[in-house]
Amino acid sequence: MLEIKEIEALIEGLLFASGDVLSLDKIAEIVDLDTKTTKLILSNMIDNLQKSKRGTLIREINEGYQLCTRHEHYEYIERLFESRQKQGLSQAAFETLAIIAYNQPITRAKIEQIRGVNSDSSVTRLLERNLITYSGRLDTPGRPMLYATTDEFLRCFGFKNIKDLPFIEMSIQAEGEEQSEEEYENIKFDV
Amino acid sequence: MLEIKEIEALIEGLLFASGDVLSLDKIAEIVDLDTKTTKLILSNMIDNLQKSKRGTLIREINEGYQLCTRHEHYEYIERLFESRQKQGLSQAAFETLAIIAYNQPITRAKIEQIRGVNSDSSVTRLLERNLITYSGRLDTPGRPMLYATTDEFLRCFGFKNIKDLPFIEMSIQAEGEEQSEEEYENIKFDV
Amino acid sequence: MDNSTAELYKIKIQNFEGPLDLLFHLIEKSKFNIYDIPINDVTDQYMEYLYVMNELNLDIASEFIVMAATLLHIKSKMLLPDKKNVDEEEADPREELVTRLIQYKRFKEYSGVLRQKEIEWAKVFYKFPELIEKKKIYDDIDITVNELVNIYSGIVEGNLNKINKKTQIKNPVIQHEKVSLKLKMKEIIQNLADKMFIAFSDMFSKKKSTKKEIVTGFIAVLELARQKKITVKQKKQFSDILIYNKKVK
Repeated sequence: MLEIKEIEALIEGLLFASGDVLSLDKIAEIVDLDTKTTKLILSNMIDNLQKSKRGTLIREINEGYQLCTRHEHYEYIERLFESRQKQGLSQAAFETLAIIAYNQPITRAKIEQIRGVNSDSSVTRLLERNLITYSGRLDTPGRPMLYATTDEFLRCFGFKNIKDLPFIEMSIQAEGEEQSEEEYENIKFDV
Repeated sequence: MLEIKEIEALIEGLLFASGDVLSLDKIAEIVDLDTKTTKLILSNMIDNLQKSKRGTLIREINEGYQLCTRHEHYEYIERLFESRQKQGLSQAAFETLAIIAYNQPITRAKIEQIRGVNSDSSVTRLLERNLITYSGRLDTPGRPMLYATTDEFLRCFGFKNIKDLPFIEMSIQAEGEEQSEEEYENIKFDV
Repeated sequence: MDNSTAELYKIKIQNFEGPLDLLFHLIEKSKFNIYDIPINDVTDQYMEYLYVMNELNLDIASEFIVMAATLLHIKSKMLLPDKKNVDEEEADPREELVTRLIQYKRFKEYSGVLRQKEIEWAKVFYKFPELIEKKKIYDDIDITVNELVNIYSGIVEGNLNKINKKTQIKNPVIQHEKVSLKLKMKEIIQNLADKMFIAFSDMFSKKKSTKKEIVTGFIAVLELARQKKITVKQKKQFSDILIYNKKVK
């Protein structure tokens, strides 16, 4: 049995060598502790790294962990790399992604219904970027495919898991004067 | 101008993101300090990491620097790179194994002759799984390789040595007459 | 074009994501109350927009036409209330449209949130995994000693039966093709691992290689080129083919 500081160092080494997201289960297995304890240690490490003046942070992504650099070093680190040409997503793709993220799993038909337009090309683009994936079929006639977001989505958008998606208290700007107080209170956008 | 702790964090971030050896010049350029000062900071970081209970170390390599894991974590980190092979052995592989076990050492050509089909992929699989091994060459034209079972084979079947292999009551000469006398002597179907 | 169509022309430049996007724009522009949309005005504006699109010979997506029909339907319903239900509290014919508009608006806002988050998290770097060869761990083999013995007895017996009783000669073993496409492809990749390029002619020893092997090799080269794993160059017709490692520029 290792000391706690030793375990922390070991976990850091594991995350470093892995480079990728490492599942909590795998870490727990290697350090030979139960997942609950391991999770506790990792939470503690996340906090300490966040507070510390250190070069890396630990991110939690869907029951896994990954080392990454700090936002504030972006401009410096960027200079190490030739411009990363990353093609951005179109407005249509962002809308489609938002609909999938907040309603997963969801069918193409439903996406189309919410957006009011055919969204096939956006769905294809998001699949290509590995931001969404197939996640089974709906048990209705035709058994349509369902789509859900991926871990890559969580990574790219900085979420720990799907529950981490921000909730917006939105009030639709209904600027017409006819708007009554009462009506305002009825506007709730629960996700 | 950044504070020293900030610079250290930044350098760590740079080394992390780079993944590779980063030259002193490049680091100095990015943190915007002269190389002498940068080198001093790095020497200090190397010492501190060495002394600390941390997961990574900085190595100096030919006027450059690289982050790496600690020696003492080797056995743990190694386990990250293990992949468990679920795939069992095929009937063809078992046949090949049985033939090798009862006729070792034996050439591929002979195995093929006994099985009646090309057995190269089975032999490869068995070599991969360390159930058989090369055991010299036959002193005939072409000097074909010979195969024999391994200690791992003995372990799998709980044998002490190859003589533990059950005797088969069957004395046959399954080969055609094209077989030369000499070759016949090499074929032992009964042990 | 009069002034209003000219103005609409400008709007179309904005490239709406769909009919809901356009409707929302019209409502916001005129500061209409979304819960009490003046359906006549909105429908007129919407139709005018489609009209201009048409005038400009722009492709109008079918969804825009469907929405136009929906708007006209709502308009007619509002003009001619259902007489049967006059006493009861009648459902507002606009209700469904309003629900859809609000739902759409919500996701449009969420898409903005995601956009922000992406910008923020694009500023973080990760490290590539260490290139350590995977060590394979095998489960124990699932066969007993008896089974192994039986397999062997089976083979031996089978071979005995194959021996022609009269001549005592075993039926000849069929010679199988020893060069598989897959193996050849693997071989080429392995050969290229530490080289910039190899010549096609160097892939085969002139004495030992059979025609079949050379043909298989050629097909392997074509297949790898198709998979973009190698690049192939030939200076002129019938000259040697050079096979380049894709990783080397």
